[in-house]
Amino acid sequence: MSLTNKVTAEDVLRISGVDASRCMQCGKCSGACPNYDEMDLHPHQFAALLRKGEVERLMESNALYQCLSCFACSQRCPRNVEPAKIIEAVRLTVIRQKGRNYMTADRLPEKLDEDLPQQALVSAMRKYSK
Amino acid sequence: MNYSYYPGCTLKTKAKELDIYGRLSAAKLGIILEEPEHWQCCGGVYPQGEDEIATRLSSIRALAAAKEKGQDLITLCSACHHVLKRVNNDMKRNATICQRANNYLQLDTPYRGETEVLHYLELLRDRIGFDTLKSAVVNPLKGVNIAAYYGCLLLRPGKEMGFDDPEDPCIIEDFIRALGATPVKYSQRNECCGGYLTLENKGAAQKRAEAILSSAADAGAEMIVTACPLCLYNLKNNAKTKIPVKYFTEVLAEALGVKEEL
Amino acid sequence: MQEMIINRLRELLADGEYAGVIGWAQGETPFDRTPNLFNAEGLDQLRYDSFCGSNLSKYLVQQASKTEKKIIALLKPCDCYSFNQLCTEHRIDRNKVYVIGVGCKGKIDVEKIRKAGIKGITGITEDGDLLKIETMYGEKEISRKDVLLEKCLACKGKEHKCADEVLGESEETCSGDKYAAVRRLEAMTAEERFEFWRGELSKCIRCNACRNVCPACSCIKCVFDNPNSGVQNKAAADDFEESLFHIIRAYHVAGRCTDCGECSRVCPQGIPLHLLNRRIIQDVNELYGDYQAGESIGQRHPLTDFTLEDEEPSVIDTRGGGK
Amino acid sequence: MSMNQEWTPKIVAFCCNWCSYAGADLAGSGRMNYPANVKIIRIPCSCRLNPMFVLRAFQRGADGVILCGCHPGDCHYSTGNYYARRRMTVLFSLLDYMGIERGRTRVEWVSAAEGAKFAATMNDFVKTITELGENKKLGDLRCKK
Amino acid sequence: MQKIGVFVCWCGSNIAATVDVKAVAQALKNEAGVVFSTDYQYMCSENGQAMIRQAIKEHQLTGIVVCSCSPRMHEATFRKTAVSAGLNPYMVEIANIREQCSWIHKDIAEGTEKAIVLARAAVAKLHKNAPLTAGTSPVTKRALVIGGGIAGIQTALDVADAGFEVDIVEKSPTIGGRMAQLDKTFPTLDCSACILTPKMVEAAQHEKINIISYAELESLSGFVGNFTATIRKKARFIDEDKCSGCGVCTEKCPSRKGLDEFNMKLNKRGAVYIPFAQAIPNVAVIDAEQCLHFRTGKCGLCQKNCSAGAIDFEQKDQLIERKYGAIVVATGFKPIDASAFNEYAYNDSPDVVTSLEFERIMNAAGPTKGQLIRPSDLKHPHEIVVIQCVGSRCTEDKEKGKPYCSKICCMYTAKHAMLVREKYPDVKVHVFYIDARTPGKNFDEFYRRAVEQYDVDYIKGMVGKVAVEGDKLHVQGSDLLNGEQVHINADMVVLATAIEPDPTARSLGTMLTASMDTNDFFTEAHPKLRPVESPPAGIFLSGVAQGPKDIPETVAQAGAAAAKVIGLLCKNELTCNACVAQTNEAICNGCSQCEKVCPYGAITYEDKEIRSPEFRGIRRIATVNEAICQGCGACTVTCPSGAMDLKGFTNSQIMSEVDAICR
Repeated sequence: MSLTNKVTAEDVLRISGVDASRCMQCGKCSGACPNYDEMDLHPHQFAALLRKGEVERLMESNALYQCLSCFACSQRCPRNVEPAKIIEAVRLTVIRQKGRNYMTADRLPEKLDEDLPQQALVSAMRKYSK
Repeated sequence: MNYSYYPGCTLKTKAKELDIYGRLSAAKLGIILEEPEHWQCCGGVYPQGEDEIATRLSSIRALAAAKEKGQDLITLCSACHHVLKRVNNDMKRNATICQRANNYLQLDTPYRGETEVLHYLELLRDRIGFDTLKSAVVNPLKGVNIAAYYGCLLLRPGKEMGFDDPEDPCIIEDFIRALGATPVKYSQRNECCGGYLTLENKGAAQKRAEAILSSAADAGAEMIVTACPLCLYNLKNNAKTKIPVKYFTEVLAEALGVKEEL
Repeated sequence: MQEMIINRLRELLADGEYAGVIGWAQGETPFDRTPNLFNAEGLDQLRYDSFCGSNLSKYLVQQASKTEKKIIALLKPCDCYSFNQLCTEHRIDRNKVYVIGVGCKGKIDVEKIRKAGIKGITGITEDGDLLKIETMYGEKEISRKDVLLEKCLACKGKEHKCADEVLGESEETCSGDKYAAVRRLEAMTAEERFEFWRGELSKCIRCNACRNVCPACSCIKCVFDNPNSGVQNKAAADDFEESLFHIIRAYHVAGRCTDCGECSRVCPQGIPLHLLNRRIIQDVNELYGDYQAGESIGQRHPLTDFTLEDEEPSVIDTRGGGK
Repeated sequence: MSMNQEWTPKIVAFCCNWCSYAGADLAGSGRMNYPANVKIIRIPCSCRLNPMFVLRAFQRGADGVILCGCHPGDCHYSTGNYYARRRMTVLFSLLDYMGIERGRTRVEWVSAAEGAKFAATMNDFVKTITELGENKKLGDLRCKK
Repeated sequence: MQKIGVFVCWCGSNIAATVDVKAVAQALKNEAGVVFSTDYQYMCSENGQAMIRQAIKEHQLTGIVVCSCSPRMHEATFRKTAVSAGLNPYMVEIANIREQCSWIHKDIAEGTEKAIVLARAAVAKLHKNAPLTAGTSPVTKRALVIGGGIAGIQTALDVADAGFEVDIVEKSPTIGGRMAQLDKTFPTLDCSACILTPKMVEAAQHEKINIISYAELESLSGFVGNFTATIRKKARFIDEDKCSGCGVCTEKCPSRKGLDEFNMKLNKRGAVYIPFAQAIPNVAVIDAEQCLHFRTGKCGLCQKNCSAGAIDFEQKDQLIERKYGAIVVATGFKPIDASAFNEYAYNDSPDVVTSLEFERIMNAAGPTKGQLIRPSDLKHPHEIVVIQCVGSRCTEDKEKGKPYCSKICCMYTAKHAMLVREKYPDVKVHVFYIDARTPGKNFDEFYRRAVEQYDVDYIKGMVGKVAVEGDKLHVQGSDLLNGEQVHINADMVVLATAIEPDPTARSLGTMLTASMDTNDFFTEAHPKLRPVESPPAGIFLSGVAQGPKDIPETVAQAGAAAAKVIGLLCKNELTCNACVAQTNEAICNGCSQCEKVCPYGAITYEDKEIRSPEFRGIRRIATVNEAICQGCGACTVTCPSGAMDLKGFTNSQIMSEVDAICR
């Protein structure tokens, strides 16, 4: 997949409003993550790779769509780094690019069931597509 | 006492119980909830990106409408509360977001986060008081062991939500106690149920839901109450362990003697 | 009233226990009453009427220390505040003064009558709330409350805060908000305020009347007369110094000024000097809690006091008022 | 001696000996730049600042006067800065009332460890005064014109 | 008219690089009163000083201005130079053209112009200077040590051994402090009580040491050499002189609800108790909140059973006022409250304990008599997890935790792990750590021993959640080295909590006017060169009150503080500040305003006979006690008549500086 505009670490930092340099790599975020096993990259790696400028690796990560947005990582971070915001910012940079919507409306019907609340649909569309 | 009330989409459709029992109970407690004529969906997810302005606007309109009426804004759905509360914080504290949003909205007077967003539970705790609530109970739920499920959105990030101690909350337990029931504490009450993944990775959602329900069951819970429609859905449908999961407003209505069968 | 006072003073002075009485005598012009030290013989000359606006407390600073005997002072309710303040500052020995509180229903400002267009005044008689004024052009009438001294409009009450005995009745003559004039100035822009004060202070002729009458200005030697103070100047050395004089004077009496209004009353140029002091009083009350200088003896004034939670000076930037 | 004859503000900074003067020294040893218009006068404590000195400075052509002292609670003499705080509040308010630009006077608490704060404060103060322009009012409160 | 010499220092290139020193010297020649002006490479050097001395003599100078570094650096040097040439030391003024000029400006024209202005201001001030002589004040030869932990005990012993009286004020009923609560000490594993209690006894028996236990400093006035302290000795309801420490009362007491502070509240104690067996003084204390006599008016069993008749229910707090020459702050620390960290289930399970609680559990005199058992069910644990850095190294904008490293946790955690493995080889110990910080003599060897010899499982990473599941503690954390999330079902969890200054430190700091940092640690007078002194003269720092440190560091610092105290108390008198306030009696009104703002009570009033043009006769006049006045100048501004002035910083001196700067 080729990118028209290269996304830089600065873009992600700006969108997230996070200061990744504060991270001391203690791993408490990843220790707190309830969906750790489903993710290929983990919260502390988002801070670490961002520091190294390896945004592309983050953008290609499946973790973007496995994050539960539960904020446990942000809440428990002793240094106020807020990994959840980094993950969200990377996800945004991905879906803002052409053809990189993760989910489209036509894929939805197959996933629905009777009781599913609107909230699930609305949030899925907002999280995974433009 | 009159308050603005933001029900949100889900409460109009799949989570009618949360809404209706909330209104019935409020009426019983002498609280008038005024639903604004035009409100739009909050989006269900707080836009964490600092440059996301458009997705904040619907929340700001609701907040500004409450400001016009000079009222606090009451929410019921955890997700709506999370979104409105945090967007409101942005309008208070983040000058760039505030200015850019106001540029879009062109309100008569710019909105700067003046409205106070209160969750229904906060209304009960901070404005009405659990003691007053206790004295209004007509059907005490004696002997029922109820576990509170907080989930993520009400509690975190703790500094922004200001709802309760995010690691050791007690508001729903106090609420349960006020209704005459016995609260059951268990370790997973503030851990995520995985609801957002129910579409994408049902397996993960099932794993999380089961972890929560089995922990509650081990602790002796006979019922779980929650404030979040998605959590309710997930805990009900995605766990092997089965314990009744209800909206907190339903047990509230029951205790206050205003519950009608829907 | 005057008769009653003189009769009582005759009794008190009869046995020689007191060195004399500080009171008012007829001044150079018909409606001028000037401070005077009376003995028993001179009591006929004592005047007490609606023209005795001046504050006698400052005269006690010198008189009371001159003799071993006690001295009698006639003080109106407002004069008592200055008296107490001077006692607090050890400028008057309270034990050496016998204070007779004299009743006061507000004193008359003859200038105000003239300003109302009544000229050629030859006599003034009072009829309740009405003044009957004989002039060379016939008798005129004017309401008493319209011609009260400026300071009476900021009357602090009818109570004598230090009297050993009280003669006569008093009335409070306060009219509304005493900070109204201060607030009007505050509501102006900085430029307008500057122009206002420049206009007023440029009238100053450095006659020192304000300083000489002010009960708070009781220094043995004024800083403006002291070559070591760094601000000494008999006559202004440059144009800034007149205003400097008034700023420093206002600041020097800050916390000690009882708001007696004598400065403005005696100013021959009619500069509203009391508006400087009153602004400081307003500030001090707002920022540090209510305080009335001279309310009692032994008070600690706000500028010699503090709390850990006091506002920072930058509070002025954000406080209402100044624009 | 200045390179050109453009107006630059004259700033007098009164610094207490124990905290702020030391803070200014620290700014110096840390090579933290602030404009040369700022001239420091050392006083033992912020409570030594007589309002007359402030007025004198303005009278003699200063464009801004700033007082720096120990943070409240840290005064070397325990209580000096508390008195200074009240005195300057009342003085600044009076000057404001007389129509003098508010920005010309300032109080800032700078500890001996806050070299960076000292430099930042001076930079900011000079900026404020430069924006306000020349002090005409206090030097020019002409009484006979 | 003064004859002034100006000496412009290059300070090598420090000044000369951005200030044209020759131009400054030249410009100053034109100032009124300046009869000599020169420049030199290093004015503070012996040659530079010789040049000053010579110029003073040759030109009969009455005063000198040295344009050089900050007066805080070399004012004292040049004053001495002046004295050696026969000048009064206060006829020296420094123009600070280094810190406040050359170092902050880059443009040489700008720097030179400013240097000239600063020099002119110094000359202008010097014109108004007058020779001053400093008075002296006597030194009270007694020290007050606040805090009776190892820091306070060591300082007291060292000062007392030098022959000076020392009072130790300790807020709890016994001295000993935190060290008394420790089981073993790292890295030697010697028993804490075994090395501490002899010191406690030594302090108690020392004829120069007076221990005032169960007491706190109430107020302090005065200044270096002359402090007056008021100490509140709290009522312990026991006559200390009569009590023999037999402990019968503690056994008879029917109340068993009080929480044992010494054992970190892990067990209960009676309302009358002796904190621990080796307590000093070995005297009981009554906790009035728990005591049935105080709560109900009944009981009194202790009184009936005390053969010494030491129980005194009527005892009241006692105020002791005493003078001291020096004060040592040794207030120590406490572990932070772990209840804010419920992600580790500290509030949810009694089996989650802090390290100090664990210390008591491991101690033979502790609540479990040294048996490693779980507080919840008294069962032997098989798997223990230690979490390091709990509340340490958090950013300041975090709602909980401390920004600093608490320094001792890595080592005591290794100690705990080792002790457990040594005594109970069946128990698995996992330690979650971020970094193992072991910079100390034999520290890293100690830590490695825990890993290699005792097979302690060190996991690099932090715990995200401890969940109480049945009778197990489910620990979920990161293993960063293996890139996985680990799950351990532990029986006990130990939190290596951060330490923080004792809660009394902040108010004490305010009382002493000793500066503190944002974390409430006392600040040193200089971080490198005066590490055991607080900025106000006569206040010294000992132990963790100044910052986290271990026992040997604490003892070393305690000794250093003692050396400073001894150096002070050795002197018979201290030279006072020469720059004190002075009344111009001719114009003093005696109005009493200056007295109100004097922080030292240095001003009194007398009736004096005055003969001046304005007044003849007897008048009330302010008088300044020069030994007490510290020269702040608060009085001078309050004085309405300007009668009060401050020597060395007179109104006219400061005004002259203002004029020169604004010229």
